[in-house]
Amino acid sequence: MSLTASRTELGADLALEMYRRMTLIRLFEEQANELYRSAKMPGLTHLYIGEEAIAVGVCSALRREDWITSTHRGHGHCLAKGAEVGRMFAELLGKEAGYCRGKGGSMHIADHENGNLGANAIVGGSTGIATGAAFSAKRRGTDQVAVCFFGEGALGQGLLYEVMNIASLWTLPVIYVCENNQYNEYTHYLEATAGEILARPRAFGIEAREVDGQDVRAVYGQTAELVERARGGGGPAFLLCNTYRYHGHHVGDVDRAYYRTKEEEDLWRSERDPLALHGTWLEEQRLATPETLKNTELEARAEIGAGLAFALEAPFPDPSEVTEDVYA
Amino acid sequence: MSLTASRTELGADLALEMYRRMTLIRLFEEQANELYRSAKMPGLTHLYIGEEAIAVGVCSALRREDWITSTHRGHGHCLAKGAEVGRMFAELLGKEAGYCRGKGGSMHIADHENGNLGANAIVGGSTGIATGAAFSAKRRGTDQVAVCFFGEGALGQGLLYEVMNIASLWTLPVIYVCENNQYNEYTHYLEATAGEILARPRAFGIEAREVDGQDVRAVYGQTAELVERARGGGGPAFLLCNTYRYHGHHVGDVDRAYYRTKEEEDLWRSERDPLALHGTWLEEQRLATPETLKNTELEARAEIGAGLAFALEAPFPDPSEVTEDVYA
Amino acid sequence: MPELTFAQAVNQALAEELRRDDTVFVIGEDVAEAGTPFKVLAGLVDEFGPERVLDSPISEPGITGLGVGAAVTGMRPVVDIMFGDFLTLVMDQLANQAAKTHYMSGGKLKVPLTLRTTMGATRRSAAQHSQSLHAWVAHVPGLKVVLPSTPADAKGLLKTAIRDDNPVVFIEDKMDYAVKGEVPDGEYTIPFGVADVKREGEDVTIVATSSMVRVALAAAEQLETEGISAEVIDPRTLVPLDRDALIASAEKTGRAIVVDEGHQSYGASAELAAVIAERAFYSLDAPVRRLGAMDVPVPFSPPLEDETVPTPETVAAAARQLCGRT
Amino acid sequence: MPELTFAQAVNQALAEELRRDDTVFVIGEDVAEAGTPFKVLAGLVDEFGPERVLDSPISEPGITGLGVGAAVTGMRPVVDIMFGDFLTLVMDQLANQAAKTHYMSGGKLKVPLTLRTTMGATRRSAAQHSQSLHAWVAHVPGLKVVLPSTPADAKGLLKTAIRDDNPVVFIEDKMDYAVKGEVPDGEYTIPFGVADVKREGEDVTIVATSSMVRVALAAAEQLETEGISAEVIDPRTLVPLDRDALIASAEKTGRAIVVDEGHQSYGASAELAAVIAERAFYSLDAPVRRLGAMDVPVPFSPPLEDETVPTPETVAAAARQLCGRT
Ligand SMILES: Cc1ncc(C[n+]2csc(CCOP(=O)(O)OP(=O)(O)O)c2C)c(N)n1
Ligand SMILES: Cc1ncc(C[n+]2csc(CCOP(=O)(O)OP(=O)(O)O)c2C)c(N)n1
Ligand SMILES: [Mg+2]
Ligand SMILES: [Mg+2]
Repeated sequence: MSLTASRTELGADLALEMYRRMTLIRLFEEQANELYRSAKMPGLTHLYIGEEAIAVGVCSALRREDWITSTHRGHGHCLAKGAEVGRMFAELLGKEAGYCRGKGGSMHIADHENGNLGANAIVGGSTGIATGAAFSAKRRGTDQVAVCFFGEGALGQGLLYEVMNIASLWTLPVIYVCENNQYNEYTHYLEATAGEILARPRAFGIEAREVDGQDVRAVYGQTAELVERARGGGGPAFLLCNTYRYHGHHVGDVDRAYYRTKEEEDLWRSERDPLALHGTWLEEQRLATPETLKNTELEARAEIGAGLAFALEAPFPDPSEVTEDVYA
Repeated sequence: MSLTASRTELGADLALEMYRRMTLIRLFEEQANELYRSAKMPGLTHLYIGEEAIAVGVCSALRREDWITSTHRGHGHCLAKGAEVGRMFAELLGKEAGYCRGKGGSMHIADHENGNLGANAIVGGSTGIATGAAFSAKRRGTDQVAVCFFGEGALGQGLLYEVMNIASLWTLPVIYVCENNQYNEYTHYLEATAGEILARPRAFGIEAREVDGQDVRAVYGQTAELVERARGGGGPAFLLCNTYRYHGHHVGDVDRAYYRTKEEEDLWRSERDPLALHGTWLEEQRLATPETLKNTELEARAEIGAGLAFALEAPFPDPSEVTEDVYA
Repeated sequence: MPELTFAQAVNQALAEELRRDDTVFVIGEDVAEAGTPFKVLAGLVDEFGPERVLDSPISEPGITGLGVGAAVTGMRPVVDIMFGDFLTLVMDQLANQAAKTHYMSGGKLKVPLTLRTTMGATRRSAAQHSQSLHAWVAHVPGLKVVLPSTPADAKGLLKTAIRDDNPVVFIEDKMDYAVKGEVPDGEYTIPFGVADVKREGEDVTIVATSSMVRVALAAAEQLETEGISAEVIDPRTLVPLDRDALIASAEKTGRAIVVDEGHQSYGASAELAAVIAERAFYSLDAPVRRLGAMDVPVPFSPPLEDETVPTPETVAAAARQLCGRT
Repeated sequence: MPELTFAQAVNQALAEELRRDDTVFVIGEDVAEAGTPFKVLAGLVDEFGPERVLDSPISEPGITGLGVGAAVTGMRPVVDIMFGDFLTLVMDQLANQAAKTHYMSGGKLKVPLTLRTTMGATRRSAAQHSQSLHAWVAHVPGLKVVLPSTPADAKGLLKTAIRDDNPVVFIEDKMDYAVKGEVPDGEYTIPFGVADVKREGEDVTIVATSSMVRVALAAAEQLETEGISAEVIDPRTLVPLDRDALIASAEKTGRAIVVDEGHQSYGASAELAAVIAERAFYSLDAPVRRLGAMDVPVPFSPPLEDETVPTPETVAAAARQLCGRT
């Protein structure tokens, strides 16, 4: 592969922007948790805390017009692809001002203008959609790529293999990003996943790589290469990102001792935190001072606060809207 | 792997018996074709001619109580596992005396007493059933194994990957036998199959081997090893058998020039015929004379003739039987 | 008007739409050179090339999912699912993805996908190749469901389906492919949600779908010789459903029979009958009768299989009974 | 009689059957230590071990197929499909394999498989986690379909399901899990195909399924204060269906409403209404009314979602109207 350095090299602006985005996601999710705990949010939600480097690293290597498909744990992907905090909170609360007019909720936020084709509550359910978006890009002669985010649990779904076969056969510009946070809900992935993960896409002739999902620069770098390759007609790729979710499977999953230890959780939080790791690096590289980072956080906090206030005050849709949007 | 020679070595009796079985299948299928052409058979059927060495090689390594699941192209599997010609013809004709009382037809013959859990008209549809039979054998503490026959077209079905993952995780005694006859209906398999076939099962941690599907002894030898391994708790395996169907996808597919050449067909028929290859070997080894083989054929022909006569004369089920057997 | 077979009419509709709109493409198993096992798509790949008429692996869920993704990003895929029995494999992509995307996105995403598949028994194809599963898809809000019964309807409705901005399931009866009928010259489409009176009558309404329209018309001929005037009405689209037309006919005749080839229990015939029984209640002289396929898996054996579907005789008998002529 | 929650009753039935019969096993996602996300199976793995209560990969088609193969070779699998919305993924294994194997084999193979899954909206779970798809499975000959509405019914019917030699789809409403009810002591089963009159009445019959029984009973309470006596009848199994009981009740009252949480169009309510409208025709004083879930994907937003399902108020209003009290 021949890549021009300029394309994948990480500039200072981007490095700082990635820190800002990860911070925004972290704070958004903490607030989502709070909305649940204070019974302000209907239903449940799945927090992305701990996994921020993946969404941000991947989406930073994409253009606005590139497509992504997302999962039940989708807030991070959504924000990383450019969504606004206020309309996202509004959607979580089922408000008319939300991205889906309140009809989708946390598990179905779509943001078409920024290329987000939507979160998906069917494990593996969007793998076909992402592959189809890549097919469409190729057929329409654009140089868009499609990124398909999914948890390692989706490795259990046959659909993934069907579409990887097709993507490989037709050299489609799609990148399958597997977020291996170690758990399928409450079951360790090793209890559910035979053989070797990377060997699976490779068996279909798909370029497959593994990356530290807590290292936003590494994720960005790998993605940038794979995206450039896909744009140039090099075909599909698979990126395995190893990561960890700090919280429960969903906000209500607070007693986790029966499936994982507190020590394991603490280790990831203290040693492998993507924000801390990147923050330290920024300081080491003299790209940021502790104050810059603090200010970034304060700004993000303000953005979250404003977005939340907007969402809390926004009205619910009128009940009559229930029958709208069934058909286009 | 340590195998006692006695288990996998091919004795003279078995070598002759395999010839007899292949001959029986060949003649059965020629007769099935004739039934279609003379408009005596309702519907269509998919002939196994050219692929006989796989069913016979595999099933010769099985015990009566081992399970098989089969496909739309299932007559060969059925006969190789011990079914009677007469009741099979009767089923093809929709007669009461058929294996399924006429309710199944060619694509659904099941022969429970000989361990045949049934042909299946959904491509890949029986992969779960075979895996479940293997699960059941292991859980019930028998040492049965299950063999899942499928065409290479089933590599397109996601279910296969779901169950290979499960079989590998739980070390189930199931053998996935892929009959690669080069075509998914009217499309060459290379147009539908990316990457490398054997890498697929291997990615799930499954032992995978390739064998010349026209060489009945090779198929038998490989299967015997894999069966012994599975019985001993060694887990699942995948056997890729390269083969060719001489006739059309189904009996009505007679103009095939648009998807494959006459030369290709002729080459397989003349150079790679499993009966001819095995017959020659038997003679070379002095296990049979030309007369023995001729007699074997005559006997098989008589068996076919008798079975056919039985089936043609057998009565149709009474229309009132239509509502029987919906529920057990 | 030229006479075309049902298969030719479908082929023509696809050719016209492929010609008219670059974003239309066809994907399925053996759709290109083979033109499907039913030869319905014969010749399309020659005119439009393998980039627009694509042979896929045997991956029904995969190609349906691909279709959803292509549709949502600006294409108009026509996904070919060879046998309706394989709808079983694509219900997730169809019901959870295609049907709900527009609604879940608050109206922002659109899925202009057409899924063509088949239905119908009596081809001696046995239980896994003979089902008529339209009731499943008709039960999913967000999908439109089309069951054409004539070549002319097939052509006009398929063109409408491809141009529709919603996922449309278009179901062709395999037994219809060889049936001929007059097809209007030139460009035309047929709107969804408009039932068609295939024969006018006064004494009894026979609502029939897909190939059961032919069965109903044959029954009506027979009934006419006995002095019973049957009206045969074809909803053409199950979703949207032209309720008013069915009700108006039943109110006029006072008697209604619904004939459909799906299994009778929990089938489309139940919905059509329930609509008429509820809304035409005060005009009905007799209960609404349903005739669906028998509630048994489709058997292979011809004398058994022939028992399972409505026939002109069973429809005529039901009509006689409703009209008090037993 | 002890009071148990619906979830406890299900758990008890499974425990008893696992204890009684070695060939019974439970397989599903997060069914072991987690005891499912609904905690319904809590503790089973402790008593029966991970060999009989198995956590599977997220492979619904795979585990259903495995269940069919295990069933046909002598086991009695209980396959757990977490959300009824994922039935979309297993329809092939269910409809083409499990349902048809006995028939296609001419009665030789048996598939004693129980597939447990869930239904029901108003949990703020949005469109892909709120569906009630029982109409699909009820439309497939060869499957039996159970919709229990009380803890006692859940226990007795689940034990019957596990002992049945056919594939049974057993659907629990998620909103019922915490509901308490009296459950008989000791061993008992409840036969399939026997409807239960949950409340006797004279003026109007309300046929209700699953959690809609509670809605119907609440409506009946309200109606009683207004002098309308409603009979609430629960079919309990959609297949086999106790047609006679529904018809007898409708004949007695002369008026019938069907309440079901599947989408209304082409839903189970259509079948139940059609059966009553046809067979009780001459005793009916008013058309049979149907109340299903609205024909829209289930929206997330609470004020919208609450519009989509039948409530005591909408059921009572329908009853008043049928009884001419508007
Ligand atoms: C097809 C399907 N099966 C089951 C579920 C229930 N479910 C929701 S999330 C989840 C676990 C997903 O694990 P993974 O893919 O690793 O994603 P993570 O939650 O770890 O991000 C399950 C089983 C579902 N939503 N879809
Ligand atoms: C799920 C499914 N899709 C499509 C079909 C139609 N069909 C029947 S056989 C066949 C080709 C199968 O090819 P392969 O698996 O290689 O078996 P072969 O016919 O070559 O023995 C197809 C597409 C089917 N029966 N099931
Ligand atoms: Mg995970
Ligand atoms: Mg093949």
